[in-house]
Amino acid sequence: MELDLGPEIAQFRADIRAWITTHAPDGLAELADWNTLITTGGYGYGRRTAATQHEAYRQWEAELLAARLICPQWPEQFGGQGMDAVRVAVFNEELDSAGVPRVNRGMGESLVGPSVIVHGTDEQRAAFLPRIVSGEDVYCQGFSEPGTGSDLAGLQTKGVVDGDEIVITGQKLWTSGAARANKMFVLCRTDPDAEKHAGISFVLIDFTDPAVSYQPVRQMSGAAEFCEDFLDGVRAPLFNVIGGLNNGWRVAMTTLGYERGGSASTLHLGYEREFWELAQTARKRGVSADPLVRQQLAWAYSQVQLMRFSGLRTLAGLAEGRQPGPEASISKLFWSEYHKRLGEIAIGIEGTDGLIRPDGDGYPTTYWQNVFLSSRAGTIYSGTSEIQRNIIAERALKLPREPRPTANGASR
Amino acid sequence: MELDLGPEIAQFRADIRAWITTHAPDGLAELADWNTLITTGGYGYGRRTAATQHEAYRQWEAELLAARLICPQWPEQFGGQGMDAVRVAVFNEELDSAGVPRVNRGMGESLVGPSVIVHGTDEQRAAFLPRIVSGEDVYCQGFSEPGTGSDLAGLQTKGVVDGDEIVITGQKLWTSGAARANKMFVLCRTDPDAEKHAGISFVLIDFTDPAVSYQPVRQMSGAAEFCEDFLDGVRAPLFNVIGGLNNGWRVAMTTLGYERGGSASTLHLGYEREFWELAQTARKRGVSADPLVRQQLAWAYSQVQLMRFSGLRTLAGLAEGRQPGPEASISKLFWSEYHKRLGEIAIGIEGTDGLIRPDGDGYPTTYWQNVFLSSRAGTIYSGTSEIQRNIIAERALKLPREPRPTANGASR
Amino acid sequence: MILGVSAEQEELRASVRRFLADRAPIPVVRELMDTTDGFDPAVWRQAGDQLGLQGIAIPEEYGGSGFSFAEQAIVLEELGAALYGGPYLASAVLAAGALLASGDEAARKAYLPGIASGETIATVAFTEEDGSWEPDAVRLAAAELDAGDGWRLDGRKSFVLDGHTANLVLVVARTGAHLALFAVDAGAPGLTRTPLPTLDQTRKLARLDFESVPAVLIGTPEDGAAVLSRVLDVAAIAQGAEQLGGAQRALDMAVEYAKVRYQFGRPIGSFQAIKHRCADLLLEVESLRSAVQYAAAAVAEDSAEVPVVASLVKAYASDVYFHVAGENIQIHGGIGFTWEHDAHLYFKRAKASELFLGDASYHRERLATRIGI
Amino acid sequence: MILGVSAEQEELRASVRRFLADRAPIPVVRELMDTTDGFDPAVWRQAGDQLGLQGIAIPEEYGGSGFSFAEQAIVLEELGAALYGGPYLASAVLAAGALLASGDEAARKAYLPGIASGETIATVAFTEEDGSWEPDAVRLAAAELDAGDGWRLDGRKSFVLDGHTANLVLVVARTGAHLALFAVDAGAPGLTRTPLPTLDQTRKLARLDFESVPAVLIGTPEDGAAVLSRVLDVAAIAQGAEQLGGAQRALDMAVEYAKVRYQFGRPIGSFQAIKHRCADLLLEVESLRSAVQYAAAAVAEDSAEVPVVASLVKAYASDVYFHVAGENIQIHGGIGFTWEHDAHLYFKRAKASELFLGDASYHRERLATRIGI
Repeated sequence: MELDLGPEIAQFRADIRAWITTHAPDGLAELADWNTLITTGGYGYGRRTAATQHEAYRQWEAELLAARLICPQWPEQFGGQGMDAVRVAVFNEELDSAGVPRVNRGMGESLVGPSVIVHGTDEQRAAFLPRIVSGEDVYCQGFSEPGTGSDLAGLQTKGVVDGDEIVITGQKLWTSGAARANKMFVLCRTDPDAEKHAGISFVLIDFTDPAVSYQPVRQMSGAAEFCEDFLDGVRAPLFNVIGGLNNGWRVAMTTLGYERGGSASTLHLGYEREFWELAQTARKRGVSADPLVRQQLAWAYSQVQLMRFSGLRTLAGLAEGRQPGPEASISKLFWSEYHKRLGEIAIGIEGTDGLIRPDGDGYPTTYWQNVFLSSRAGTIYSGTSEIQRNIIAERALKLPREPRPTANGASR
Repeated sequence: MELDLGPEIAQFRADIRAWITTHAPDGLAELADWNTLITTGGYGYGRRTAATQHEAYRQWEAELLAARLICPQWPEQFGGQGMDAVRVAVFNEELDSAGVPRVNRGMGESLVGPSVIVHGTDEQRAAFLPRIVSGEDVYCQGFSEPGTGSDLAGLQTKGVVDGDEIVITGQKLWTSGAARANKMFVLCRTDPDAEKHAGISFVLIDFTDPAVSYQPVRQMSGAAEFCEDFLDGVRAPLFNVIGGLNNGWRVAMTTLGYERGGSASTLHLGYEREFWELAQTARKRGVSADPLVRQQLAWAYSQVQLMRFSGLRTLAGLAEGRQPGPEASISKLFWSEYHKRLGEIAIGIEGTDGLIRPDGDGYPTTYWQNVFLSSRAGTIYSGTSEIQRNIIAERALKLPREPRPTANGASR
Repeated sequence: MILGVSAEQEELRASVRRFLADRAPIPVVRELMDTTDGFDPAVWRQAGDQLGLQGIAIPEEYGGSGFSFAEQAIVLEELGAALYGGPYLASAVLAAGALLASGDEAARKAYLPGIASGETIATVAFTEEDGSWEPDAVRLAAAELDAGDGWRLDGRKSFVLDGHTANLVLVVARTGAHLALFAVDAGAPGLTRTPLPTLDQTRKLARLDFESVPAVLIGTPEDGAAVLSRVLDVAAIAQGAEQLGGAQRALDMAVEYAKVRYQFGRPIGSFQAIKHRCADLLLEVESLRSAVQYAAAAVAEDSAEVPVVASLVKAYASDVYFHVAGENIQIHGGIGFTWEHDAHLYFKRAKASELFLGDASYHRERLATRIGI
Repeated sequence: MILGVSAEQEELRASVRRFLADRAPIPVVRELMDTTDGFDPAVWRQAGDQLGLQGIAIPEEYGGSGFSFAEQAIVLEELGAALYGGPYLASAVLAAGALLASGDEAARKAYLPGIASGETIATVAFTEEDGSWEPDAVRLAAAELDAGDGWRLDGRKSFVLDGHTANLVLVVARTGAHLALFAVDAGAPGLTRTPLPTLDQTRKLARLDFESVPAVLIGTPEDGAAVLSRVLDVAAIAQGAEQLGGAQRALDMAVEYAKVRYQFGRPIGSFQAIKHRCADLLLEVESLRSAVQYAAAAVAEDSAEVPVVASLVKAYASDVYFHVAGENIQIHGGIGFTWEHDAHLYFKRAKASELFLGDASYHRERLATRIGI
């Protein structure tokens, strides 16, 4: 059943569908399975990346750019069209059903842009935003460090003001897309004497600077999607500090309200395709009549549908003007725990065959082996399941926070 | 396989087996299924209690008493025979295989006796211990209160010294066996200004005193095994304070080292009988070929056997002179969580029939309905599963304690 | 599909909740659960007269108010939250649904107005002594007398929801190789009704014995299986809505208690052992809410997805409600397992709701079949 | 039955642990796991010469040291804890066990002394391409040549533990309606051995293709199924001992890290989310330890309980090890899922151990059958 979001949205859907039909280059949909789930660790990542080098993709990018359909949720004056979450969701749904990709600008679009829009000066907006929309600047994130995990505010990277420059020294970790980035947005400690969350600044740096080096961190799945980065006295003009010195924590916590929820109704799509693949695997292995396997498959199907139902409900709420609440944390907890369990089910369905990997150098894996291995990271990165449960309990249920450790308490 | 505990124990086993054969009255074993599991809430409790009124039982009690086989783990000078845990276990095993009951003195035997032996004066030992062994004094426990749960030390019952007496006022909860008891061992706060764990005293009171009243607390299973008790200025001589005023916490925490573990190797017996009953129920209901039910039954059987294996290992360790570590908490967590899950499996096997109770006044239940309902209490009383996990983590794994809340912390 | 919650629906929810808080609060539920009938006829009538609850999803032409199942799901959610013990699911969902699903216009006209007003209490009798929820398991026999003399039923039904208080029983019976639906008057000769003591005392069941009981055929002698299949799917979703309501209430109880119960100088809800569990429960209840809303919309639109979402919802709702109700007891500690505390009422309802209409694994197996695995 | 741990056994455990820490620590395991053979022959020889590990449970008359399976279980536990990649399970458990279980005195005398010293590396090949662990699934055919000329094998084996590094392969093959065990020299004509890339790189598997390969019959042409059944039960318990060792080590890692890793000003082990999980894991590992000790004693005494405890242990050990290894990653957070950290090596071994010899639900089903349900 398709969600009825009222006549205006129905018209928008019809328009965007027509636009896609008219403008999507021939052959683009066939270049790659654009909307399959790419699990962290990047199984299938190479093939899709190759497809983005194709002429049809470049042409599509140009069409989208001309129609302000890149960063479409950004306000018009910054290159977007101020699309609300419901329209973003419909846009995503229509791209998916046409089998063509959404061209997005990664963290530049989802994190840097909103931070600059909300906290930047007009000069900063003019300097940084257009280059994100155009694709000139590709950002990677410099938040996590070896010593910080769930406790991001414990970061140690130093930022020292030197004249009209800031000099940044420290080590960052879990940077994805480092190889494709020419910029990094960094959190650094600019006031070591301030309380933990104060004294942090949000700075945009040149990731091609010689004082920057990075190396891949290999994951248990064999892939190396993340990097660790060494910032050895990287200099940036003070102009690149967003939101003012020592105000970085607030800046980092920014997301634009109207952006949230735009992917709610398309999140399940990749999982749904994957589910049917698994059902097919079970049939091929002759275990689809096994009552235990059937229970597992029915469970997995239910979870995927629950994601769909929840996404539609979120979307319906957005259409009625409700702001999303703890859905983001619930959704993260849901899909990451689901996918971890799905990996276990899948490797069980592979059975004895799951013991054997494909031939090849390095550590190549089958699709299901990769899901099994890489999904373990899903409950850790972007806020562990434990952190999500804290957020859900404290923000949605208003349960009390942990007491702070006392100076002479057990935490010593 | 029978555990080989060396020639001395083998001889002890042969002796005790012969003694039981000679002394157990005819017909005793047939009076009741003495060693079935009686779940809290007392399903089958009435029948067994009735059997203890029988002449054969009284005769058996007298035989055991004469042979110092009541409280046999107590030192000789206090009426026992200083039996070590291995011998206690063998004694329990042999009673079980003969189908006759161990006559025990409940909390008088397991808690009051050890406390008096360790912390009492010679005069107190002489006054209180023989009456426990003989059965003259039957104790119930006055520890928990409505405001205390896991946090026992938060108790509020007051004990005020008045000349050579102590006057106790307060409310106690979760007292089992109140109707059979003529004495209660009470924890009360005798120094309200002291730190929480200090200022508590351990007092033996007359439970038939007119200042004592109690009423049953009905459980969700329909049974009323516990009582709440009102102590309205109960007086006891200061002689009845064990271990000295304000030293009650230490006294309450006492158990005699050599007593622990004596039930390790017999704990599983009731669960094992119950398991086979459930297997029989599954067969009768025609679901024993259902692969899902078979998985559940195999799981349940495994859990019961794991209790057996763990008990034997504990016993072997005791025989080699090792002191038990966190086994008590692990065992409590294990059997209570097992039984809760077993209740769910059983009610699932009853299926639609599980919706219907037997006819009768009150809230009579089938055996499996009772397991299903009453087992929910098992993970709460005698230390919740959460408390057991704390104990296991802190004592066995040496994981750090929670920080104490600060005065201005989140606990306000 | 319309998934949002309209202002009108919010008002409906609020008024049902007020009504139940006023006329059927938990102390009343406790009183009534010890009775054989399990409900107060005066309150039942008021629910019909003042709020029109029984007829909410019955078309206006049959005396109802013609709202959709989306509205009825809201009513069911509130009834589930309040543990209301009256024959709503039996009459307004099962029986009304069977009549609507049947092609028998005469029967609809004859029975639906009474059901819609609440004057008629109806139920559907399909399960028999073996407790199976499969249509194939129906053995109760219907025999046609000489032309025009109607039908007679012989056999036994069990686990019939409110079977002893209904005044109209719709019976699924075997007409040779086929199943058919029959209307039986509660006072019909040869019908013996025995109330059964239930695990969940707020939900009443009965055994019905039929000895040559006169019955009126509804629809055709062959279409009982199709009607039953539709009715069971809708009933599964309706029960899912009730389960959602109960689960939400049980979670609210647990969270509330976790905030006010202090142990070791802290509210127990500040301990992660409690806190993280509550977060997991919220995730489940919220997911269930999304599923019930979707499923109710699917019923309202008569979508082809109904059979799939029915089994999905029944399985998930059963797991979630039982999980929440069990954790609610554990979080409450000692008082949580007493008779006096309400936690056990939700716990028993959760298990009874799971066992009724087939448990979670039964519905997962059906779901696998229905999605073609 | 003797269940206690003797001083002699403690000494054995300590010396094996020292040996592995010295000669096969994790950095060496990582080096070797990237090789095709997966082990260092020099260390393997030392294990035989200095510690007599390969022959520990082989009777003295066949060149072993004549200890019992209780001692071998301790060795296996330490090997599992160290993720040792050599062919110990294949040679000293599977192959030695098959020879001991066979009634063939000549074969025992011929092969066991070499296995006991470590000079011979043997394995048992029984699983085929379908990955089934059921004797019935064996298709590889054995044909007898003219009298006295011996047997020839044709077919394929897969998932053969250390099948490409063994110099003696004991093959389960079909002799018409029955199964029999055959000895095949690794260099025999017609035998092609293909190492397979494994999910768990510390445990090597191979595919073996037989094209008219000359083979020597062990025992009779009919007793292969009985021998195989015994061997698989003992192997399940042996693997359970390895799994115990791995689970204990993974738990130790998690607990150690939880004590030293600070977040939010506290060691993460002081948060109940971590702490209670560790407590549950300890309960499981301790229970598994009890089960493995009991099962090892049962093998040592040739108890009739072996088939039951074998499936019980394999199912439980599989669940426990995987649970611990997974939580170990989660507790370590980000570094836990990197290649550089050792957590994934245990995680992969845990899953590989579960899948090898049949997974947990397979063994629970067997257990149900074996206890008569």
